[in-house]
Amino acid sequence: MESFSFWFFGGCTLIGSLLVALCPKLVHSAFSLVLALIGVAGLYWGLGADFLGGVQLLVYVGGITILFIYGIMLTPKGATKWSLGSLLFPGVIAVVPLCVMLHLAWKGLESVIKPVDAGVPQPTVDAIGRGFLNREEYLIPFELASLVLLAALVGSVYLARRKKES
Amino acid sequence: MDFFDDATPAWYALAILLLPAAGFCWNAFTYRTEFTRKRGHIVPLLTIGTALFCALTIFKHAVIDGDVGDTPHAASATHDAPAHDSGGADAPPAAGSLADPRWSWSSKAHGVVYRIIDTGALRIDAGITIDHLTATMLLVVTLVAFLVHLYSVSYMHGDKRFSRFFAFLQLFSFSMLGLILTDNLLLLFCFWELVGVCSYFLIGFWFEQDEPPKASMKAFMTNRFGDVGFLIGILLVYRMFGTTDLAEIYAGLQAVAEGRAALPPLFGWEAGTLLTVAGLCLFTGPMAKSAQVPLHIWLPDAMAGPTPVSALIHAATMVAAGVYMVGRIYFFFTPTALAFIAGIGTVTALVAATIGLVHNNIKKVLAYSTCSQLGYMMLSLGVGGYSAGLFHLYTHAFFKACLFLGAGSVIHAVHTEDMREMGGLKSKLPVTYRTMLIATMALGGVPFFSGAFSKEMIVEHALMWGWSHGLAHMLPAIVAIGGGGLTFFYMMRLIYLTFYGAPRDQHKFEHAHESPPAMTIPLMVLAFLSFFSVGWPMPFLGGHKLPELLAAPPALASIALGHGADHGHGGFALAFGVLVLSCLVIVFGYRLYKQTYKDRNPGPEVWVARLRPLHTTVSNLYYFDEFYRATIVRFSYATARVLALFDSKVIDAIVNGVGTVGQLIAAGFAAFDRIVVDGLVNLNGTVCHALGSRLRRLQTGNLQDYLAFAVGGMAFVTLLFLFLA
Amino acid sequence: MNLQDYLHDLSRIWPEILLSVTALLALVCDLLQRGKDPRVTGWVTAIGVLFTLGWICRDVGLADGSLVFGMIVHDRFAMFFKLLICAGTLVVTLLSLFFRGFQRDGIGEYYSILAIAAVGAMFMVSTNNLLLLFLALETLSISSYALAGFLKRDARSSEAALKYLVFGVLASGAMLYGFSLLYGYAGSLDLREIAAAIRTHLHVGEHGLSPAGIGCGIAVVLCLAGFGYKVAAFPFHFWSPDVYEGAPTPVTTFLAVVSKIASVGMILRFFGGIPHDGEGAAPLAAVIAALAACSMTFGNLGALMQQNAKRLLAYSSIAHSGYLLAGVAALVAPSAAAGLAHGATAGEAHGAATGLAHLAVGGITGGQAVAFYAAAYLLMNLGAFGVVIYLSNRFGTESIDGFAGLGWKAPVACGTLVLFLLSLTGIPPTVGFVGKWYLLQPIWSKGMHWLAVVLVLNSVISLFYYFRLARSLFLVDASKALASPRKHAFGTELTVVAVTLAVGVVWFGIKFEWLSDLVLSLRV
Amino acid sequence: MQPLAGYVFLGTAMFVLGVFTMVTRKNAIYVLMGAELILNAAALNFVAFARYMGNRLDGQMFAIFIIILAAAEAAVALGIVLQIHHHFPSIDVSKPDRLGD
Amino acid sequence: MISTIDSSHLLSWITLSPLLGVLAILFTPREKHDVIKTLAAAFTGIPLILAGWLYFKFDQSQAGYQFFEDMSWVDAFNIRYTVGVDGLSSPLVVLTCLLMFFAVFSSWNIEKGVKGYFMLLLLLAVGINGVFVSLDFFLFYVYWELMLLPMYFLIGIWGGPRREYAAIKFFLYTLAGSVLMLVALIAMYLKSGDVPSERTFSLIALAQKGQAGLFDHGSTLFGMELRSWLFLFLFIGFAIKVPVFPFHTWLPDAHVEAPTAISVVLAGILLKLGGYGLMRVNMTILPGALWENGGPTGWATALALLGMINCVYGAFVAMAQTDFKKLVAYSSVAHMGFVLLGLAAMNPNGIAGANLQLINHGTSSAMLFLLVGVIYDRAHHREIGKFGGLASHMPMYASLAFLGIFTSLGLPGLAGFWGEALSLIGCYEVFPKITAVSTIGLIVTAAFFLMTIRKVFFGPKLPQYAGFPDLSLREWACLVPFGLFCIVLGVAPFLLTDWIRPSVEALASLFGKS
Repeated sequence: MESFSFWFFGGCTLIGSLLVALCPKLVHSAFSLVLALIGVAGLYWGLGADFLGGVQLLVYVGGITILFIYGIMLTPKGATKWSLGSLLFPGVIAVVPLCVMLHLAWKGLESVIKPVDAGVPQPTVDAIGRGFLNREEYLIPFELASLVLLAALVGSVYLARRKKES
Repeated sequence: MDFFDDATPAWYALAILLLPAAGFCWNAFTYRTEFTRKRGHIVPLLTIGTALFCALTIFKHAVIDGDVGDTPHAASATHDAPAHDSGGADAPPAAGSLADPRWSWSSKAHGVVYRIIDTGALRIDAGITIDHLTATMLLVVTLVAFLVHLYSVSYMHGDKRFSRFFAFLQLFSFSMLGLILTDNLLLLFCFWELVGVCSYFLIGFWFEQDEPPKASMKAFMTNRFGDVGFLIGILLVYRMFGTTDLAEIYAGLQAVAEGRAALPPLFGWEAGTLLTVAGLCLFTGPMAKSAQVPLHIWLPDAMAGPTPVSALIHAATMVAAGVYMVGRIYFFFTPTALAFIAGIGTVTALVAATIGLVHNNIKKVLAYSTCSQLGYMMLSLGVGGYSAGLFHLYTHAFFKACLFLGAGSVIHAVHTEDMREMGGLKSKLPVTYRTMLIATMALGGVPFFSGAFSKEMIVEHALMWGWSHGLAHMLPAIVAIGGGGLTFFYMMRLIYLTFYGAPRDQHKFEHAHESPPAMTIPLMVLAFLSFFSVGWPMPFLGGHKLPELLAAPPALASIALGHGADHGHGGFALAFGVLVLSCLVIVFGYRLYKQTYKDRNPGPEVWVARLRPLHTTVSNLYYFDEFYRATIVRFSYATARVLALFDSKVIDAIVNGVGTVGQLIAAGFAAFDRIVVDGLVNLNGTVCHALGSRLRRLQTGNLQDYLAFAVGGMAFVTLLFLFLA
Repeated sequence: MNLQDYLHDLSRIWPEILLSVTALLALVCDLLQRGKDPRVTGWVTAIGVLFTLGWICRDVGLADGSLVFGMIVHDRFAMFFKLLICAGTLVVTLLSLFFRGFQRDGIGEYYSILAIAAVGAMFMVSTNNLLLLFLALETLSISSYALAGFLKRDARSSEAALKYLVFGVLASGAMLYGFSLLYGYAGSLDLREIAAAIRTHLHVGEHGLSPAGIGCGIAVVLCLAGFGYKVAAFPFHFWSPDVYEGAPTPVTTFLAVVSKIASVGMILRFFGGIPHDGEGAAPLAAVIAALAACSMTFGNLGALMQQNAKRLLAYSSIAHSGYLLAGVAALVAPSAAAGLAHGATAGEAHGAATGLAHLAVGGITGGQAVAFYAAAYLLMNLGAFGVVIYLSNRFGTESIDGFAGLGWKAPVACGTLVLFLLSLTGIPPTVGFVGKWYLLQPIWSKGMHWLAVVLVLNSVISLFYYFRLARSLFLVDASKALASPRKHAFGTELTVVAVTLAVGVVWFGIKFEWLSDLVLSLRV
Repeated sequence: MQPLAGYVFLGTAMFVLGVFTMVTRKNAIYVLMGAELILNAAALNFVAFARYMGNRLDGQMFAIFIIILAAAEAAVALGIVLQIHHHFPSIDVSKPDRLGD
Repeated sequence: MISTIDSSHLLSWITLSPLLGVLAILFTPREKHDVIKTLAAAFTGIPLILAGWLYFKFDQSQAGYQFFEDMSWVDAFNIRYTVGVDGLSSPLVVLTCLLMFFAVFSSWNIEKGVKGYFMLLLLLAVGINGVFVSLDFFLFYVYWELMLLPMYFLIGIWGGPRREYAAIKFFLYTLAGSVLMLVALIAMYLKSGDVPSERTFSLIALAQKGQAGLFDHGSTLFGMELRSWLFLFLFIGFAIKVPVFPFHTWLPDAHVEAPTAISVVLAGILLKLGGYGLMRVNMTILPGALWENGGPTGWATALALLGMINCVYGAFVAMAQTDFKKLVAYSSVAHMGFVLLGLAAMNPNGIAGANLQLINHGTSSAMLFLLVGVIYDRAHHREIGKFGGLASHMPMYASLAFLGIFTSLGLPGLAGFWGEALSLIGCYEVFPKITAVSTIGLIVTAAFFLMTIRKVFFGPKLPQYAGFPDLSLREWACLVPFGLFCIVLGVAPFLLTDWIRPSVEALASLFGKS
């Protein structure tokens, strides 16, 4: 079951990501992103992060994607020119070394990390909730996150606001 | 009380030295006052007159009275012979101690010392040395200087820089007297250069004209060449003996000669080479100052200065300073060095005399004559005729000064220096004519005139030297003898062209008139001195001739190298032979003159035509000037220009470029691009800017380029990491 | 949960709390007056920041190195950097208040976001937890994105914001990925353990690096991308000239000064645990040194031909990142003496190098030097930007050619600018020189001699463009000045700010003992 | 238990594709989507490592905060994109090039 | 090493009193030119008087530092405010005070930016004197750099047509040198002790440690040992100031473009800093780099060779110049070559000669620049070829010019001679061939100076210069003291050599041992 869910959601993620990168049409890419994000959520569940999977679905699929679709509406039709030739050079430049780097990084990590099978993961909601409010744990990040969101909110509102004065 | 028992002579000497300096200062600082501008000659005349008096006093006590009871300086404690007994010239030194047997008095022994510098290693205690040579030189210089001062009062009358002329004369007198009085080689060098500067300013006195500034610069530069050699010589001497004090150098060399010390090894040379090289380096100074070939070129040009200057500086005193200096450090010269000196003197005597034959400028003929006579002196010193050379200096000073002043008088009368525009002036300028004739006789070496004595001594020594050294070494003697004829010929030619025959420029002839007494009196005094010679045994010299008192020091360098003093006095027979020979030569010279100029059978033009190539060469002064111009001068200018270009284009650029790290990076960055090297500093086209602008191309403004760069950057850093790890 | 502990912990983060409250107050204030007069909001913020600054000054001595809230270190290092951040924010607030472009309604939010950014910056330098570190960094970043685009009417401001944002997202994404790998390597989010893991893995053995070492190094390289972006170091600096030029000048100041100093503090926190008993991470030090050298050279060369003063200062700040990173390299490098000691008297060196003695033995450390330089950088760069604001306010120009002859029209402000430039070049008697001198010591004593030479030669190159400014200001006759003064340009206020900073620059250039003692008490 | 390598491979792939998208696609929305892929790659790594190091919570917490920040970032990003769209009537990220040498 | 400790803070007063002048001028209204100039004169006059006091109180029999002051500055790094003078520095301090005073006077005709000008001039005085009196390397460096900024602006604002170029060139060159010095400074500091409390910047302590061989056995970097690196870095720092070929090209530009008074200061004092630094730092702290195993090392030979190049090359390049000021500038290059020769000799004669040359060049080149300034003020050009017959129009000017020129070409009896002669004598003992070649410089120097005299002063009167007035009283008063110095130091060089002898001997005693 675990194996199946990994392969299924992993496949969703991989295909979604590929399509995001390669789809010529923006709308298609956006929906591919949704697919990939759902895949990631599935992988989270497979990794025992049930709460996280939920958050991923809610925030990403439900929130961020909406934002993007809003953005897509700004785009004039046919504005996304795209051809393989124009992508090849920067793509190769960017991707190949990165692949090598990440491969090496993983090879190194593989030799170090000792997988510990701590059994089937337990539901995490409770622990996460406590963690957020525990002085010794994630209280400060939690509070700071609120500030970030406030700043982001205020900032985006300011930026998106049409000028009243003009 | 004996004059030389205490410090009194030092005060006299200081008076001699400093009075002219004070006169210079007076004239220099008051030159704006009415008094100095109009009567600028009074103070100088007073000072130089007083100096003359003091010099006479010293001369009287040192030479005439022989008040020399005081023990000499330095290592001469063993020596107690009275000065007069130093006797025959060039006597071989006593065996054993090589202390200088000659009498000398040093002010240091009496506490009159001026410590001019002391670095802990080099210490210069300036003192005053008086010996017979000094006393004689003092007298010559002060006397000629006084007469020239007097002469100039009239000659320079009305010149707008009248007072300044006297100021420089004073400064010159100061320097020249200092040169004579000092007992330190480095200080001698100082005064040496100072007289050069005075000469420079006096040659260039009429600087508005075209010629004098050039001539003055030429004089100074030529001398500078010699001086640098001199300086290197001093450096070598200091390196060898650790001192520049003449007495200490003497003592040092004495120790070497007596085998008590050894010279420091330098350059791996042995002592002989070292001493010879040092001696020759030192000699380059006199070579330039005394106008020896090939550094003689400045002297004829120096005639561009006022004539009294020519008389004082370029005939009587300064140019003779070289000879004096060689005499002063005579003990230092090795036989090789002396032979070189003799050679140079010979060449100079000959070359200058031949040029004198053809020149038409009255002063230049005299200048070449001076040159030639200085050659004689050097020749004499070189062949071991120490006293002969210095005595010739003494006699020459008077008759040559007389000739120059006479020439000045002529020029004053006819306002030209070209003898082709003169002629027949005998009647118009009787005093000048007569005095000049006497001086000519003296210069020509006509017996019983002063010049004859010194010249014959020279010839005698040259013959002796040639005899003892082999046939090839007879050349100096031959030149010395033959030169006498040439000298007499060209001098008679001068007299003829100036005073005899018909006036060739009627206008000038008519306006000519005899000079005022201020000019003629010095002429007469000098003429008297040209005739009256202390070459005779003089009663007031205790029955000695003056040259006998100018005894040579022990030839320390020769002794140190194992040579003895190898020639002695020639004896009466030789002297008589020489006298006869000289007379014959003079007669020959006179015949030649008479035939060519008086009888015009054949006239000079014919000779010129016959000897065309030779005449061309000689009248072009043997192309010395051209040679120097084509080599040294051109080379210097070319070097200067090339280096200046190099400096501005290359050094600047390289330093600017390399100085920034930019250059290094640029090599990699812009291998295919023009490498601009004018550096960081220039606003455009610097390496850094080239680099900078190349960097700017990265800063495209396109966001995605930046992103790609950043990703590439990560790869780059990774590579860097893998490489460095 | 013990309330006492809770209050204790809270009391340790009062500056952050005060600043957060300031941000909220500013927001409320802006809302209350419906965005009419942003200057009131600005002054409220300024007072809040000032208050915080005072609090930090009061608390510097209390820092005891304790851990509060499980992930915040309350030590002198944090307090020092908070001090710098707060002081920087205060000056930026003042500059914003006097900035001509901000003298219109509806930008009250600016101050609030500025304060939040400062809060993020403070957490950045005080945490030892990767999570909080990232969060704080993003707080600063996200706020900064918004700030950069605050001049909405100006297309260049928007462009700057976009470039800053996109570049930032990529760089911090890479960094985040690096974090995840490091989390894998260290098995912990604790910076000390991560540093220990880096030290262990990056130990160069006889056969070079192990695969784990290479992988770990690559993870660190990914992190460096993010750090490099934050401090604008080569090759992650490309955003900075454009953003500095486009962003409103006070924001540029904030980015160049506060954000950079906070990032440097963060980097010190991150790598500060690596050196231990004379050991370090040689390959990492080499990489950082190379980046430092490249940064200073690229920054300086790039600056040579700039026409815009802000852009010039941007390149200059790239170069200064290089200087700072050079200090970091010295911090990370294994000590040369330790290498020797391993051969000879390992025991002795070991004994001497532990504990408090590390100060006595090694002299000033790379971290301390960087901290000092950061302080110097704060003073001089704030000053330089302040005068640029002054000039653009008063004469309406930011181009160097436009500055021609203005030195004679505003001698005091321009004179202080020359002083700041002198300090940036590193010429005594200014604090910039002392900073360079501090930096050179550990660099040299760690055996990175070439870097020391590159650094000083770079300061020579930098002289050239800094003094292009001076040349333009003073070497051109006043009669040839193109710009004419404008009214209502806050000339006096800005001059006061500049002069104050200039006094600081000279004062700490001569009497730097106090600052020096403070820095030497930092445990990095 | 599924091997860790699989998750890391997925993370790597998402990261690389995200970078690829950001670097090559001109549309600002694409660029932001690429950014989301990158963030998700990191988050997936965190969660996977946490799971394989013994069901730890810190990795998940990190992932949660990544999501929060992604949201905040996206909000600001869209604000900025709106601005860009206003000034340069396009959301092509290569259009704004007024700044640059 | 320390002879007298001073409680009157004489050196501090000499150094820092111009700062009071800066403050005073700062608060003087811009338009009050006369007040500003008077203030400047006063605040350069005070140090001058104090320097006179220094001269009389200085014990010439002591080699150690006198008027020593020592105060703590930054304890953490053992940085101290330590000042003191010995025979090497005290003459230069006096020279500085003197020249600064006259620089103020010769700047009296400045009309543009008077306030700034005099403030910068006073600041410059602080920097220069500070370098000479500092006995703490850190302090030394601070003062060293303090000079740069005033100089930059003084050349850059008040200079000639290419002033900007010249100013930045000066600044860049000097900074490039001094940053390398900074590296060496730090390296020495770090090497001077194992723990911070033992480390020191004190030049005295560093000298003791260096002479004891502390820096002799350092690690090898890029194939060169630490000592050589230190020597090289310090040498470049000082060589640029001297300036030594090939770092000299800033000098003609800076000299030519600078206003007269600044040229005077530049040539008269700034160049001396290089020579002084070589003595005080390179030779004192790193004697082993110059003299090892009983003979001179390659560095010493290099020093002598560079000196030779300076002498000959500088003179030749000067010969090709057509700009009077540039000619004088290049002649400075040639003259400073003798300083290098003297220092390379490392014996009492050489070092004394170098010191004499520093002082003498300080007076003679200052005088020459003043002279060029005089004629430039009248003719507004400096082309040698365009002048002529000035000796007729301006006899007093010409006389003083001759004095200056002949001093400069090393005429015996004037100041210039002794420095050159002693340097040559000293160097000849160690490097005879190099010295012999260097004497070419003497000839060429004479040649170009005489050529200048001929072209500028001699020759027929030219109508365009007919109306030129002779020296004004102010010009006269500026020039005559220098002329007097040239003469006095020429006939009485013992005034200087006695003064410096103990210190020179102390320095020379570091070398020559086998």
